[in-house]
Amino acid sequence: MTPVATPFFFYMLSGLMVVGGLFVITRRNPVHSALALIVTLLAQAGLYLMLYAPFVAGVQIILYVGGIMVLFLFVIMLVNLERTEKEKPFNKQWLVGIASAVALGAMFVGVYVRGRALLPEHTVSLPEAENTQQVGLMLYGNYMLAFEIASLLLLVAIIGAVVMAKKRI
Amino acid sequence: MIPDYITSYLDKSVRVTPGEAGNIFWALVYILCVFGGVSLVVVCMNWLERKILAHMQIRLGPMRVGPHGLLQPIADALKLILKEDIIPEGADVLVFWTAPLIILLAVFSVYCVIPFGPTHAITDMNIGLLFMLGVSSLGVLGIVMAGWASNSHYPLIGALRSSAQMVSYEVAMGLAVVSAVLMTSLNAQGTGTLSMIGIVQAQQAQQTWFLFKFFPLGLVAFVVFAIAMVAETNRAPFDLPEAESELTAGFHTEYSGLRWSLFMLGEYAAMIAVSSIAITLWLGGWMRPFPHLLTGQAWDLAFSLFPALTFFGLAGLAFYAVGKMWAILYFRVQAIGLAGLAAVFGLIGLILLLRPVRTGVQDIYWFVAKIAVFLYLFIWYRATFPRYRFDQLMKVGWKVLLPIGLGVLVLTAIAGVIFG
Amino acid sequence: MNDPTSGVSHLDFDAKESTFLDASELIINMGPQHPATHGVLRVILKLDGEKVMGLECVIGYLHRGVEKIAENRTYAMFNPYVDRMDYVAAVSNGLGYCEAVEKLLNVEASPRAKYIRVILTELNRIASHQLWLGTHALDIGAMTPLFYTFRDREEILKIFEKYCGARLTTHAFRIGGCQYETYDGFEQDVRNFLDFFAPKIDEYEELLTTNRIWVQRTRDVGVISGKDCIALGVTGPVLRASGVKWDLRKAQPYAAYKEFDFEIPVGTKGDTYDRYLVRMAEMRQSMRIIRQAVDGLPSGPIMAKVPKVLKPPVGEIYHSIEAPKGELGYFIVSDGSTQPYRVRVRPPSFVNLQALDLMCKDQLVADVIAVIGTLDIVLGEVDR
Amino acid sequence: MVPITTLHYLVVAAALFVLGVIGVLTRRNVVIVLMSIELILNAVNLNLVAFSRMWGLHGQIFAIFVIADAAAEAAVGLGILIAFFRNKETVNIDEVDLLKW
Repeated sequence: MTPVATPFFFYMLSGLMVVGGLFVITRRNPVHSALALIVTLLAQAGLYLMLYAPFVAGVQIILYVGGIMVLFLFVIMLVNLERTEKEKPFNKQWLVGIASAVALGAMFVGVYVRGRALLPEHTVSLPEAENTQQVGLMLYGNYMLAFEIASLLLLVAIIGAVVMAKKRI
Repeated sequence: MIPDYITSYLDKSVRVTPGEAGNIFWALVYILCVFGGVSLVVVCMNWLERKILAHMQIRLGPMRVGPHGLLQPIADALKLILKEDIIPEGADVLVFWTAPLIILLAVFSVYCVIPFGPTHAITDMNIGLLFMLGVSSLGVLGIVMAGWASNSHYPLIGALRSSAQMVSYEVAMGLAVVSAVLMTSLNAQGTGTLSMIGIVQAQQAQQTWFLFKFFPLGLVAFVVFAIAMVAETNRAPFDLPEAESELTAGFHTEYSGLRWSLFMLGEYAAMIAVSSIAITLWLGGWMRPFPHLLTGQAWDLAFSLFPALTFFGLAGLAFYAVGKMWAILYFRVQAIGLAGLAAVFGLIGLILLLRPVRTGVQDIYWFVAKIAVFLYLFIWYRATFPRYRFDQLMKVGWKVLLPIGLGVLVLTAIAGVIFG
Repeated sequence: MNDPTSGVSHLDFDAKESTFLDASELIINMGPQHPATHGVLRVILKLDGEKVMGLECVIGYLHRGVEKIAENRTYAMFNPYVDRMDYVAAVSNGLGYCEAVEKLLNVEASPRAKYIRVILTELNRIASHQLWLGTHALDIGAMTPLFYTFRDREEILKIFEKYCGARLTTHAFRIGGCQYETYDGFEQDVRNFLDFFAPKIDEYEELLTTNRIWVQRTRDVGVISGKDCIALGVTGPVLRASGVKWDLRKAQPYAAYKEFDFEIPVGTKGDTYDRYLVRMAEMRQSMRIIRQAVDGLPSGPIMAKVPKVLKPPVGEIYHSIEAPKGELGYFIVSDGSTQPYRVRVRPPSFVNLQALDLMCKDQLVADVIAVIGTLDIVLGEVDR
Repeated sequence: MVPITTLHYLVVAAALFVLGVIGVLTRRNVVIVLMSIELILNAVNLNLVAFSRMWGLHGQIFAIFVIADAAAEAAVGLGILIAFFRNKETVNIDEVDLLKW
């Protein structure tokens, strides 16, 4: 099925994303930041659906929202500190930071404006009904090695997280 | 008169779900039907659970409001709506308010892809199963938010327990699900599917429920899922997050009134949702029992009479109760009400005897009947089992279900290669 | 734990910023209004995550000054008050008090009275254990046994009601004998109950004894050794489950217990499951005693010769009986007047509650519930 | 209305990226810094998926790998955070100035 009312949904979802991102970096309370990030991630899953990437959207919801963000919330509650809310949320070099980040953004925009020709309106047909199958075939075909490396990376991450977070092993 | 897009979907040649057909009107109708139906079932479930539990425990349960307490859920709902909505001091109001909504949203989104019949789903997605698992995992967020925002120890511990529990059992659940998805790929093309309708159709094509596929592999996977789904919905014997005797009420201790009832609605709706996943994956979805064993006109007719018979049975039960109640003067008015209910049941039964209706509701009837069995099991567990301790629960999840799930997955793959 | 009497380390309530992670533990207040504390017990838990580092019981929410009241009442007038201490086993309380005063007065109840006392006390033991089983199982999450036990407890309460008009606070005995002669058909009622109840115990056991979750929840939970029990003064089924064969009915026989044949069930490991088994076995033994007592119920008067005005000689007496929860002792000092100079009650619940900290240490929060349940405390008795 | 092209997605991704960078550079709370990193990763993901609309599925595969990577990063980062918090009782990134504790 083709996405309906594409511009409307695009602007709505990207607006949600950007506002959510803004909230993430401006809220004092980390729980609020995390919730804003969840909104951002869900909106992004919507954008993936519009880009004919339903599998990535599903993974985004399961892994990011259901897994990583729950982990974040969990940790925020574990280190539940009222003190941090009273402190200054931004550090001393905030002005420099914002300036350099904005400069980076300006560079992006410059590149996009200048290099518009490099982005032809070229689309390939991505049949949505077979998206999952094709992704699966590619993961276990072309990207087999990368897949295995990723699994190894996750294993290392599990062990590392356990080692660091546990008081006594 | 009637716009074309309304009638076009009714065209018999179109045999897809409204979502696939891109028909927003009918999708809305289906959404309303599913939402209303699930809410109604939750209300009935409330009464049934109290009644069944009571009779298992040699007591009567609600008897006062309406005949046999039939109006009790309505009275309860009214009470909950009228109750004061208390927000604890120091609570994070915004998070506190949105938490129950998130749980509800997560649970009801799952119903988007539940196939009550080959065309009776709001929509059918290519990633249906993934969507279901993903969206139902969002429920954890609501629980964590509720526990955190209450600004109290007991809800916080309840929320931490429940999020740890749900995250761990999701793993076992996912593995069990994957082994069922593997079974869908045993066809000529060798490609499986994640679409909920596709999964049932695969069972239809392979002429078996996945429960019996590669016996006992399908059964074991189903049992793993069935245990994990009880834990996932925080029901006894895995109801630690809301362990009454330890944490008073877990994450919703501080909630009251309408918001509390939203949590309850979410919990019961989640029970129905996970039951539907289990039914779709292993119990043949909307298929009637023995669809390939007992074939032929006579059997078709016999099975198609079941919906009507069910309602006749309910009507008979109600009439029997009326007969007993009529003898007591005090219950006369209630007996009349019950007789009215019985008459309505009988009428529905009669309508279900009509041929077009009879064939039309077949799929939905069998799906709902299977759900009812699961819901009964949920109540039965609650009456029978003590509660697990937290470390034991984690042990069951990680050290028992997870290895079994992994083993079943590997064995299914091997069996698929050898026999498929 | 070499020194069980060391007690709880001081709880620091001013701990800064208590979170789950840092060195200072999380302190949780459980009760006095909590569904699993069996009344108004308040437990302050010091937790490390879910693990219990230590706990402190705060009692006194149900204090009614029973012992002080005794000093302003005559011996007979105080008798009904003792029923209100362990209200689940009121008959046992009455028995202990009456026997203590009888000892002080140097009278002995008539044989028939003694037999009636044994029957009622043992019935009460069964009722008390039933209530314990129901609430304990409910605490652990099995809700159904509660309703079964309450159904069967009703039969016992009916016998009490027929005998003395009260169901809970019976005031069944008088100093020197019994309040009432048994009603017609009392023996038959008791026999009927025994026949009715024998299969019911099997029913309870069927639900729980081999239930895997029940076993997992109770095995190795709240373990206490016999040595610790003795050091802490813990008595009753808790002590016996730890392997110490100590039952006052055998050790210091009172009433008519010398004449009956019964066994003392003991456990081996001293965990919650053993205590469950011991109490279940005790119910069966109680039935055995009741049957013997009913069969051999002698005839005769129900009251011994007791003066109208009780004026015990100057002196003091300690008498203890085996109540359902443990050793229930009465220490009475008489100054020769009609009122006791001092009455001190040694309630089993109060003493057993001391063991809570020891039994819960290094267990999980959920085990605290199980241990409180298995100690079988009644707050009326703890606070008096 | 202008039809939505790849460039639109790129601009949104760039905005998200910039927000993430600002968060990393200016916030003091380690948890929020980690979340900002997630924002950056998501901006990259959006780019990848948007390009996959143009050139085929490879972008989506890369996005999946990035998500797996993000999971690993979050787990390790939060593990470090917890170890740090246990020792110094703060989650302030300015105070992470010891190479040993």
